[in-house]
Amino acid sequence: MAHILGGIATSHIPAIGVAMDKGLEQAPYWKGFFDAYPPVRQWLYAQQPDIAVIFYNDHGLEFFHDRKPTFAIGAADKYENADEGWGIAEIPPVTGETQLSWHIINELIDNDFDITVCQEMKVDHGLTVPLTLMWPGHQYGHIKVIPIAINCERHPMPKPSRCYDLGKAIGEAIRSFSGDQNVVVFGTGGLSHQLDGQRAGFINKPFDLYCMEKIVDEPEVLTKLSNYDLVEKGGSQGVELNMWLAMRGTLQGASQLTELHRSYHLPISNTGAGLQLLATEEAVTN
Amino acid sequence: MAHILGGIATSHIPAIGVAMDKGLEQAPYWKGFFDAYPPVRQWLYAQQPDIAVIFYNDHGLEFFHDRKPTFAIGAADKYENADEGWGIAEIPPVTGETQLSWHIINELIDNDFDITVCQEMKVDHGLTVPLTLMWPGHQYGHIKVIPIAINCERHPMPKPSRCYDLGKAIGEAIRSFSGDQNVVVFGTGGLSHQLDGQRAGFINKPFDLYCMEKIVDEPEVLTKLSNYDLVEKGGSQGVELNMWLAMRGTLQGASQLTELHRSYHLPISNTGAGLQLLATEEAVTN
Amino acid sequence: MNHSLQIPGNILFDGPMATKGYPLNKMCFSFNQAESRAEFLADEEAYYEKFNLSEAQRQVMRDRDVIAMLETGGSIYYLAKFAGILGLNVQDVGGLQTGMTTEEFKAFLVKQGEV
Amino acid sequence: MNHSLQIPGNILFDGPMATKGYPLNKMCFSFNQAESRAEFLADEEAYYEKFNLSEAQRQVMRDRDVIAMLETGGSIYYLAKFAGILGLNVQDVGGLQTGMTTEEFKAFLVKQGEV
Ligand SMILES: [Fe+3]
Ligand SMILES: [Fe+3]
Repeated sequence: MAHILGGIATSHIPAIGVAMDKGLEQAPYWKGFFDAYPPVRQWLYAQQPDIAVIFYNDHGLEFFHDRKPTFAIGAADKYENADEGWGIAEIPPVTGETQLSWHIINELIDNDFDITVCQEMKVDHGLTVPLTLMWPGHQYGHIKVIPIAINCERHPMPKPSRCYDLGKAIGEAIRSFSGDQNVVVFGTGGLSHQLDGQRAGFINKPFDLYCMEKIVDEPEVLTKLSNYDLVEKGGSQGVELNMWLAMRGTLQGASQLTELHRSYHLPISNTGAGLQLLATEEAVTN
Repeated sequence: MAHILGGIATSHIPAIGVAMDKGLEQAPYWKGFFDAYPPVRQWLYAQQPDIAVIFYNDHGLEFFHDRKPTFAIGAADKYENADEGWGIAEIPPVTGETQLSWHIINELIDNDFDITVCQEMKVDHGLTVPLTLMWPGHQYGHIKVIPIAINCERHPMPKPSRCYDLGKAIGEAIRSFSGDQNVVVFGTGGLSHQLDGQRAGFINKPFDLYCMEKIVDEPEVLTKLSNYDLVEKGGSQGVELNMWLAMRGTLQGASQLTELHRSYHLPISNTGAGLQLLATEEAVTN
Repeated sequence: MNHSLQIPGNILFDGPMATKGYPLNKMCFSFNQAESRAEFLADEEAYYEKFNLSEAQRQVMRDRDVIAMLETGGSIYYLAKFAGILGLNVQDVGGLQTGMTTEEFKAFLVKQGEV
Repeated sequence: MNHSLQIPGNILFDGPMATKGYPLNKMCFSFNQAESRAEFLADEEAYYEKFNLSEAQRQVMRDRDVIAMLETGGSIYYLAKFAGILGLNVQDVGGLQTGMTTEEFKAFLVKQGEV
């Protein structure tokens, strides 16, 4: 069976990628943010995972309203990045994986998750920025990625409880896979922010810290929130917490969790940026 | 609240549309098939429904494997038909509806159905042939259509029980809508057929007659079948029974059902072609 | 989820808004392509016509009025691509919506960390 | 659903088959457009190259071998569009797969009603 080594939650703001391209990690604005990452990178380097399952949301690159999935999962050998409209530098393609993807897809359909399956899809900053953060210099080609996009753009959106349950079903699917790959799971985006409306710029630090506290041992508390609650407490883009909950769901059937990292920094762009690492007992401990 | 007047199940084979375009309804091959339709058309004419919810499967016109939804629902004012590759004549656009569509979409997401929402989509023969059968001469422009596409092409496919549950949730959503429109629901496709493989041409008349019997009062019996069972008993395209089950699901919370029509004719093209009409107590009886 | 509740300063992008905003958002979605951005910059009015924007939508685009764009059905995810054409970042757009200068808006963001 | 079970004469189109067949099916999906059909008919080999078919897939297409097309990952829904180009209907395709003439295949269909 395949092993889940742990879950990592991280912000995915486009400006992060731009800052890295420009080598601004130690500039005053960015230093506090980037200094949180080396311990998580070192953990990943020690673990040498084969596969990364990444929950993210598309921001209007691959999906438009003509056909907007609630949950979309990739099953391709390769995922291209592309110009998103504001001149982010394009980066090397992301390596895909199809065998575990199809296994997860079979299990999800069998458990009544009505996913859209993508054998070709462009991945945007929601997925690529976390990869670049973890493997600087775009050195992520060796890791096989299974992208899972969650609608965080147009209401109605899948409920926090549904996103958590999706994660739980994916975790069970990974643990039932006949291979013995090592898997790490990413929840990307968040935490509180609001880009649109007269309330633009809203950030809720106490709520963000509360979410990072609860997600460790009491994720069910967060799944009782509605998306309306998330918008009210976390801003209109605060619904990106749903990706963190999906990540957390994959760890639910695992052995005991150890929180190896938690940090929070604001503002990055308009956002309260969190970074968190939860390791399972499957992880190498040394 | 909106009212569901009844459900109609019908074959949707492309050759039917071609035969109607050529005026072949009374030709020896076709007469037995087409003679079943006038009573159903007359019922529809008496009922004057405002909206038709149509479960169908896309056969590779709108959806490809790049992004293949399990369940897709339309929310557009208009749906275009298009050339499907073998020269079926294009027909007038299908009229859409957005208010009830969005209400259904909200309710489905709230009930953990992970639908793909389409604000623009091309509809193929799976949807247009039934419309043309019910309103000959392409006189369907007055009826507002909500298309719901179910993956019947690539395994894994949604289970028969899931399709039935989708129908149940849509039925409840329709009955909870604040408008007072009259709705008729279509399940299209089937019954047994197999286009591909050395087993091509397989038809299972006893199984088809069994399905048409059970769907009236014991649909749960059919929902216990797996898609593997449907392929085995009904051929590789026999999974189109899932659209019949979704239709039947919408009637489940309704008052007592009356079966007003049942007929079966084979072969039409490679298929056992069924036609069935189940009316609710909301239907006009005269 | 109760869709009738309103959060002050928040324009919920839901189904009916997505119906109203479809031409506007489809136009902005096209800005993923550099050629489309160039075509827009060369002749805005022709581009509005090409995507069949409503007259109200054309006017709010001409006015560069972000709040009004949201009210005519714009989704911030696609509008952000339009902002990119104008060389505006999300802090600039935040300032435009809140009546602050970009510097005031940035200071407002920082202040929310002092809790 | 147990995916390991096989039904005789049935080539189950599942995920791994969809992975294998992707270029072939993508090519056939393009046949929804009349221009694509014309382009294929004008130069089949160039069209295989354009969609990056495997050598095995090119050969089964050249051979017009429907069963082999299915075995290299073809989905019947897209292959039907290819059959359309060749002027074949689903009874012709049924005959090709079962070793019958079209007339024999049609008679076989009729006979299944005599139960
Ligand atoms: Fe985001
Ligand atoms: Fe069909």
